[in-house]
Amino acid sequence: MTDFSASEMMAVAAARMLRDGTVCFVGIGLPSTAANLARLTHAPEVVLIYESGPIGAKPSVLPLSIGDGELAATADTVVSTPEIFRYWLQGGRIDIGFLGAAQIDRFGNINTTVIGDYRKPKVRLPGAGGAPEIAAMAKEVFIVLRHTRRAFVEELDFVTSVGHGTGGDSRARLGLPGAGPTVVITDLCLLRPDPETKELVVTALHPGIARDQVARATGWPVRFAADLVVTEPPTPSELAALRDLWRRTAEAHGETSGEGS
Amino acid sequence: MTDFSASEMMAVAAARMLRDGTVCFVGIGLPSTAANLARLTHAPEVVLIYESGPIGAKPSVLPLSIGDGELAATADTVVSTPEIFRYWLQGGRIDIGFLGAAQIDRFGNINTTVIGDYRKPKVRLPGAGGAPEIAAMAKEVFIVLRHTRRAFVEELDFVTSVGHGTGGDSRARLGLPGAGPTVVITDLCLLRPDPETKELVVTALHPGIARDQVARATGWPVRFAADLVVTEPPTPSELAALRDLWRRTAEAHGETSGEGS
Amino acid sequence: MAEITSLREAIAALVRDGDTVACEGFTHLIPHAAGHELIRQNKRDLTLVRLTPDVIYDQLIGMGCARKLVFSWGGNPGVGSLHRFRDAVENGHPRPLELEEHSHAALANAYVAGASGLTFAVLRAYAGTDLPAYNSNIRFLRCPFTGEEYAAVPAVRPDVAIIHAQKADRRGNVLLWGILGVQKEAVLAAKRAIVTVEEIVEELDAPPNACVLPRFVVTAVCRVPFGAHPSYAQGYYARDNRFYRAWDDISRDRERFREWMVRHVLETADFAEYLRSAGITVPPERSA
Amino acid sequence: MAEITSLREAIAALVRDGDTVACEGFTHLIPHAAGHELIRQNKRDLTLVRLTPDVIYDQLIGMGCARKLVFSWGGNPGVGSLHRFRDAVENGHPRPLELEEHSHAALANAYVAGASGLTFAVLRAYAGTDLPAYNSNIRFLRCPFTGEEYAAVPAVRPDVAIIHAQKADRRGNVLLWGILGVQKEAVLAAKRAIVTVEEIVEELDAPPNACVLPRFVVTAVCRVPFGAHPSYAQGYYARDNRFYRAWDDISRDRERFREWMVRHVLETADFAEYLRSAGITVPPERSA
Repeated sequence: MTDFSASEMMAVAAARMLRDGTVCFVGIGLPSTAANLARLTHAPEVVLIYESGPIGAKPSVLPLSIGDGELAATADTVVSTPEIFRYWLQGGRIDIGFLGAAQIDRFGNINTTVIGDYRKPKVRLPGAGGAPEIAAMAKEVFIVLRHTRRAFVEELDFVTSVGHGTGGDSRARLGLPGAGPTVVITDLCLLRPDPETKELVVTALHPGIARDQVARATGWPVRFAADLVVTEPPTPSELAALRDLWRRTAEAHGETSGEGS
Repeated sequence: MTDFSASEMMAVAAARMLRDGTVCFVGIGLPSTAANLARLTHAPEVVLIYESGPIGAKPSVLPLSIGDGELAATADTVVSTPEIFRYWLQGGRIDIGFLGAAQIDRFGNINTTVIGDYRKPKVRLPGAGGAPEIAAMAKEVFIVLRHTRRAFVEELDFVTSVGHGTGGDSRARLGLPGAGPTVVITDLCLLRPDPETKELVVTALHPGIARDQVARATGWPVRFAADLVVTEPPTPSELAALRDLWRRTAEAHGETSGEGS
Repeated sequence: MAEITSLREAIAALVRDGDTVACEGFTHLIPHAAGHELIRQNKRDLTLVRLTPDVIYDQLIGMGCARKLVFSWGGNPGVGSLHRFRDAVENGHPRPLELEEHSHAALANAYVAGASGLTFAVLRAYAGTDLPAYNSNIRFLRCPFTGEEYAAVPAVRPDVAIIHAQKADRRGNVLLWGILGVQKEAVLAAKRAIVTVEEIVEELDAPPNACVLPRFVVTAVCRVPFGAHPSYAQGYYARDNRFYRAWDDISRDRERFREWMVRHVLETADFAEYLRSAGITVPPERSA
Repeated sequence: MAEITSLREAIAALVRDGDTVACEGFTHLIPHAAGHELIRQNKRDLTLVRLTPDVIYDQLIGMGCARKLVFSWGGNPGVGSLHRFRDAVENGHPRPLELEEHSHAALANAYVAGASGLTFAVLRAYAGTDLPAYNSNIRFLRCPFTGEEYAAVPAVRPDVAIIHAQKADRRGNVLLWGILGVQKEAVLAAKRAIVTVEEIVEELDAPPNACVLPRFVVTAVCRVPFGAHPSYAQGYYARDNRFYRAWDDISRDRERFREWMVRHVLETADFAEYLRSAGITVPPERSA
């Protein structure tokens, strides 16, 4: 077995979730890494949409920002940001919303707004961005984030984006059209909502990860599926593609100059 | 004095109303003739917007339809029809709405929908098109039409577009932002709304036209301004420009083939 | 995902009797060939939607395909009346035509709402006019911040949108340019979309921010050269103003209309044959 | 009608203390030079609006120019936090910053509403989130046709919109392309609009249906080469990712931030001098 890091396992596991040909609304960072890795491996026909406007972006390196020039230059077309949110997301054209998170709870709700009290924040996070409506409107939502006790919390400090609300049929009662989060991919495992309660349940452990490790990194008493499996490790070609992508990205973003002093 | 027709007088008189540099939303037919004549004579910087999408159209011949290719080819840009109505008209960017009409009443209200009863029409006219919101939203409205008793009626069969409503402050009470019709140009005269009652009053007779002729062609007892003037006849250069435009237009639209048999 | 297919197959597979169909085009790029195919296949009870119903809707109405028309301006642009439309409205011939009548602004906003996944559109419109008295789909609501009154109209959500465009690539991505009307909105508002195109190319070579309809919002792409005639396709051919004038004569009389339609549309196999049958030479673009 | 003027004159004439100012740009074409000029001229009590406040808003906030921020995502894209923004929100330094917080979808729709002459926007948003609890400008209303519940937000109507674009012509018509963000809407929603451009040309040579802002919606056009740095201008130069990373260090410490701003912004006359002072070489576009 090739040696690989937890980050590599997470990126590969997340990329595998994307079926070829699906239309994917991509958040920056881990989601963008996973979506582009998918496009460069098993899903060449995946359509990547970024909230800045590119539809069908095919970057050769990972964008550092949500609006890098290469996203526009390689897209089928670039529309305005209002059009992205109105015609494409709210219009119901997105199969998969691919999101990151600062905090997540057992029902896949997300906080990217604030740690502590909104009015007296301990840490002010960047805020909602496109996430609330991506989480609401995409037919399915994938969430990718590192698995830590600070991230996987018993209770969110702030609900920025709704996953399965308070569980059960809460999402439908809120009138949210999409199915909500169907998988959460971390550097330790995969979690999927229980069909009934919608509580996130660990369905796969990444190779070499113990249940206990996941339990300790989760802020609620996390459940494990009866048919818990072990994630297939990254294949050599998946790893090669990912490392190649990261190398090209570092070269591209590092080579520019312009130091602030 | 050069010889000229009533149609020529109407087109020239209407064209003169457009101040240079104004942004004008142009209806097809007589308004388009007048607006383009203005652009080709005293108002080279007038900005012509057509509801089909062209902004800053500079056609060398008169368009036969509201969406002729030359409008797009000569425009500063072409936007979608929703954008025209949303960002440009409703957004308050139009100085002058230039409209035609099938019927008009003493308050400058317009009917382009139906003659007779809506549900049992005698003549079904084309309908509203862009007119109701042009009449509502443009800062000022100019109306140009031939002066006949069938057109200038005591009561409209249908109010398609509001001019000054029932007169007085009726327009303001309806919440319509623009000033409404400030002039009506016909082949006989000019009419302007009384500052108080908003009833259309004849303020200028075209050369050679008698009061009585206007009165007979108007379906209500039309009033004449105390300071009634006679319209300046078309200058030789105005006439030359208009005739040139008509000649070029006839050549352009006649030269294409394709007969349905 | 777009399939590249014949127009006959696309209409047969995607348009059902009773459907709400929007054949959009604002003077430019009107999908006449597709309209003919609806007539050839004898589609019935259609609710037709369009801001500017012109000759092709006159033909559909005159041939009895339409049950209802949702529209904002129905005429022969630059010529005058649509006689088949008037005959249907004034005399119920060949069948009564239910009207849902709007202004351009309202109907354009209704398409935007449909494309945006909303059930209604909000706009400043209709105050003081007689239109709301005859259209129960015009309602009013208040701004929750200022209390101002606005008009509301329901979103247009056609079963099928049909448009004509200049180009598609082999994968089914569509490019149009020039006067765009509400075509993008119509396609995005619809459940299914048929696009006829002048040509199918290897690469679209679209300029930045061009109006591209990616293949995942298009159901069928059909190559039909001159498919917009007597409307025009910028970069390909000019508007056939003579045909629009000729239509005034052809359509004025019920019998003459019917004979013309039978001979040139019903008895021809496709749009190319129709053009030959009707003796039409598509005019080239005028050089500037 | 657009006047072609210096950036200094434009900011002096068109931005007043207490104004609501939207310096828009979505990663691409962010008007950094104009932001610096606001700081140099010591504009105070501004309400700043933007979907994605980044480095230039961090600078404005850190220099105490802003009273309030209307936004939907405030971070250093690809790097992390905005330290001056956080210091203002978490500690009220250098002054408290009132927040009106939205999602991108809502704020984008609010600009559209502003550009459209509406007082509010309607969208599917916010259901189940905590955002409405902290923003009284998020309300709810029902569709008058279906009864469905929708979110409503007030239109954004800035006193001044400031954007950067690639080109203007000598008459003041503006062309931009690539990632457009909400810039067109910001300009159309605003009472006054300032556009900085990379160059002023004889003819725009805009492709069909390009994003052109005609001169009658622009108040001032100012030529400022590299005026978007460290953001980028497609066709001209690349994003300076190193600067964004460097900003993390510069801005982390109150004193270091202040010294850097005084030295490079307050004590320089314009953006060209700033670039020299800060030792910045604007990176060229990467060849594909």
